[in-house]
Amino acid sequence: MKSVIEYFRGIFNGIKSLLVGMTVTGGYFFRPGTTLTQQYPDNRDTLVMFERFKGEVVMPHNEKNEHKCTGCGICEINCPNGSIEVIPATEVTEEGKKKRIIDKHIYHLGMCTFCGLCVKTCPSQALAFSQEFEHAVFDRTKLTKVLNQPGSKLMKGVE
Amino acid sequence: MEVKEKMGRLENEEYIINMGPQHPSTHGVLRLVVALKGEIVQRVEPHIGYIHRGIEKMCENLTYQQIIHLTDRMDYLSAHINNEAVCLTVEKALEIEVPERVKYIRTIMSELTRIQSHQLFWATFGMDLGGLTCFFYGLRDREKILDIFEESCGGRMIVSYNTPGGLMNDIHPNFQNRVKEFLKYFRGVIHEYDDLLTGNVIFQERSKGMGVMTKEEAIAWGLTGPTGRASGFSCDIRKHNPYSAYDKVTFREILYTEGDVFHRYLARMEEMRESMNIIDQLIDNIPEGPFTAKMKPVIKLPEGEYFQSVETARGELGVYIVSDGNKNPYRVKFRSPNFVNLAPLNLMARGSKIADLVAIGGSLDLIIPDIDR
Amino acid sequence: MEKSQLYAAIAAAVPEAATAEGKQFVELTVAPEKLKSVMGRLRDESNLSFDILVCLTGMDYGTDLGVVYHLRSYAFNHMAVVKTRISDRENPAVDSVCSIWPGAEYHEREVYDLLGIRFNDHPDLRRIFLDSTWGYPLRKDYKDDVNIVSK
Amino acid sequence: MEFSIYDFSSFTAWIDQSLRAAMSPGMAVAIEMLIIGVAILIFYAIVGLFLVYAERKVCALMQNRMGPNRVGPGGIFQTIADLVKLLFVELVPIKNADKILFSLAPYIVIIASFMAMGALPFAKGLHAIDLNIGVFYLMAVSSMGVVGVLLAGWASNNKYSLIGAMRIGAQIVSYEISVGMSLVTIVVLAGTMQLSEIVQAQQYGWFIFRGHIPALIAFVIFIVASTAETNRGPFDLAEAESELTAGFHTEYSGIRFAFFFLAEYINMFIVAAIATTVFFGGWMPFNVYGWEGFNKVMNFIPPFIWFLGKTGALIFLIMWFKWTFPRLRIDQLLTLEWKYFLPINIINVLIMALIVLLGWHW
Repeated sequence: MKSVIEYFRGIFNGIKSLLVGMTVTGGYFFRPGTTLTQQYPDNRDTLVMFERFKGEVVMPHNEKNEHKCTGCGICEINCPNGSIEVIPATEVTEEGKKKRIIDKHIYHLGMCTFCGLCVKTCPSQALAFSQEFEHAVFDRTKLTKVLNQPGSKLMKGVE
Repeated sequence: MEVKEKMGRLENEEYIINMGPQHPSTHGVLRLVVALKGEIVQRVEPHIGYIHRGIEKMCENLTYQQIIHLTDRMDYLSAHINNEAVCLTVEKALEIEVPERVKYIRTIMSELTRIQSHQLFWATFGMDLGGLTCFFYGLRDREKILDIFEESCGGRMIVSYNTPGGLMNDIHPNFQNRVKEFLKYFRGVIHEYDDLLTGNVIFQERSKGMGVMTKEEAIAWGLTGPTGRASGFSCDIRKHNPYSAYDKVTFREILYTEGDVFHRYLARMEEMRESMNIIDQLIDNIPEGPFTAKMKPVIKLPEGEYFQSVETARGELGVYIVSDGNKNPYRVKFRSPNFVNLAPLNLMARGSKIADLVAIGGSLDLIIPDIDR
Repeated sequence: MEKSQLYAAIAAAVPEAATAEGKQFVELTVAPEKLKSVMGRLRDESNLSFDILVCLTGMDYGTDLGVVYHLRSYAFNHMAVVKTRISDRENPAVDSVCSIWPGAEYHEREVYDLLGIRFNDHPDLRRIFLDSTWGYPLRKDYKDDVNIVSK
Repeated sequence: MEFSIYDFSSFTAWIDQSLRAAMSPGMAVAIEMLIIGVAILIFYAIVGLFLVYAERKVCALMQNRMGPNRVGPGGIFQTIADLVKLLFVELVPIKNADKILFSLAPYIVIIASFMAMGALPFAKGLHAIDLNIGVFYLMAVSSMGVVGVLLAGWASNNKYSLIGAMRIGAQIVSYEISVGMSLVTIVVLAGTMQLSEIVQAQQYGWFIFRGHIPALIAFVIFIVASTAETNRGPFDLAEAESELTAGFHTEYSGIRFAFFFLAEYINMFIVAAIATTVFFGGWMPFNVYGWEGFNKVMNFIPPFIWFLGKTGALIFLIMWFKWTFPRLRIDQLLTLEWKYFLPINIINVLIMALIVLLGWHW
């Protein structure tokens, strides 16, 4: 007799547990406001990334097309994957001294792991992360970027 | 031919199937060569190495700050805890004391990492057993933690937030509010996890008594994390060898004695609740102060060898660094929990059905990049 | 148990090992041929009972190869490090500890795979990550011009 | 000639008469068969496409998602787009596969589901053939699909497929008993196997209400067992994507895969339709004896709407099962049948027979 009671208790407890599960899914079905889907390409205008989001490394330029990179190469040393190459040049200043500046600050986005060491270690805060996240390109060579804009100069007062 | 040799002689009516490297339930590029008799698993032979990147070798050419970004990519669901392990080892070697604030933040971040990892475990485990809806609920809740990470660390999964001596940057001003919001939200929905899977009669039938590891076996094989604790092996590093701020909080070590799939699952469910308790105790008391200790730009560890274990979401991660005094480590070894937990799979799965093999594999919560490194 | 006490206990239990009170853990250095008996006693001695093999690391010390074992006791929660050095680089071999800690099986396969140290009496000594065409990448004299780019 | 959406018998009779008047009786039957075939084929395609879309929407809403929403308003043309894609997908030839059986299998599956459609009463007078052993015919035909599945698993030359096929073999053989027994419970109550009479008998009270508890139990068992028989989650062991990748149709692609896919949904429709006919009064409106005004309102809704509505509700229930529960294991599946359903069912039939003998039902 006891085993018979156990048998039916098992059945009813089982059915009960199944119904409890169904209330969860059914609850969401009948409350369609809980939908979380983001309509991504449609909501691009309103999509705001967090300000610290590590999208890609950029070199901010001011309105006079000046940047802060002195070409010291610390970012290049600190990069674990060799995704940064600094090609230096020398410039003769007004006092006649030779000064190291950058010719090209090359950034290989395809190799970058977004560890943030270059941005963190830069002594003159010349680098920053942008919130751009749409990196897809049709040609891999396009992932290699030159960060300093053409014709840009070193900002005054940055050593 | 090669497979046949490795699996030994096939007995009558046995046949071999390859699960993986591309298989829906191996959670990555794990390949299980399974000898079956009907549906009964006779032997399982895990083949790993499909995502072996030689992280230990790569570390030998990197500085200590640079190692961090590689450890993210081992157990990518415990990225923050992996980072912390390396940082703790380096800090121990340098004998520097990190600020209290850093310790608190690290602990909170670690526990958030643990919760999100267990959420993903719940999601994928439900999917392994055929309950596809679990996947979406688990990921839905995990998203909230990832947003917290993204706001403070800049990364979602691969956070790279720790650095030897402290943190990359201070927590976002919004951090505490967001975490509290999340805790409130998650306490409200965690009952769905139980309703949908834990209490479900089908799930219990599927998972109870499957893949049993006794306490003795768990100790001998070195199973750690929820996998070991479900067997009664009290192996919580947070409890036994506390690091960061774990000595300042009270929490329960989840221990069961059954050691089957169901209790491994249950251990993770309970750990999520415990982690929330830990965060509760810390989140309002984060002390003010700097977010990093004073560090030289080039870290050189004194000659010697250093070992530190931490409790990741999957078990004990040991970091063993041998230094010869240079800016690069001489040898780095990661004792990754999954690598050890995978080893007794054959023992656990032998004699069970092919569906149970999936459940057992799921209950170990394997992360293949952590196994291969 | 304090570290000094543990040191004394270990030194008493395994006199053939060179025991030192290391910076972090008690460190033992054992000759490869005595390794297995030392390990067996470390596990079985009731006041040591190192029943967990936490970590097994293969090392290349430049001239010698070595294996480092991190042991922990479940009952006492103390740790010790056992080291062994093999001077034969061409054909290195140590005894397997799989019979003492079954969990050592994968660790030893990994060490064999990456450093080429053979483990005698291992139940299934095959390469675990790489295929047979690779060398032993964790050795310091490993050369790979294609995959290793150093600045 | 008066047509009404409440009674199609005059409409069908008119077609029959006008055909017979125009040509020889043999020719008329042939033309009728053609018309019915085409009609069912169109209905089949519409139901299949709609159910695929409905399932995707239902599961999406249960999972806090939106589901298809790009092709057409609310994504209603998504399945058509998918179908067009599937039509263009290459039929991958499988090495060492049994070519004849491999290509035959999808057709067997789809024909089996097609045949069952013919005997369903969609509305008063709207069924292709009113067999006097209708229930028996439906049971026999709906289990024929398993032959195709077994062939698919065997001919694919794939171990996963074979395991899936063997699983479904064991599954269908077991659950066919439960489906049959629970239908027998109602047949005992109704005293007939003819579907039109079963429906007619439910004019004042559907069998699920009239049959007391035994009918309710029979319904629960029927809906669970037929979920298992149609090979849907939580009983989708033959596909079991987390274990067997895709089970018996792992190796199928293109239109052949589409056939399996479509047949699964049509089978779901068929079992829901059978359950509707047998337990919920088929196309009968919901009438309560004595409430004339209420009955009038109910009768105003056309019968085929009733039929499709009830069927849709049951299909939703089956979908709800699938998107909530984890999958059973093969031995648990068989345990459920042989240790729970079968004994309960046998006792249930006996009780029902007792009730009918003593006249306790309304």
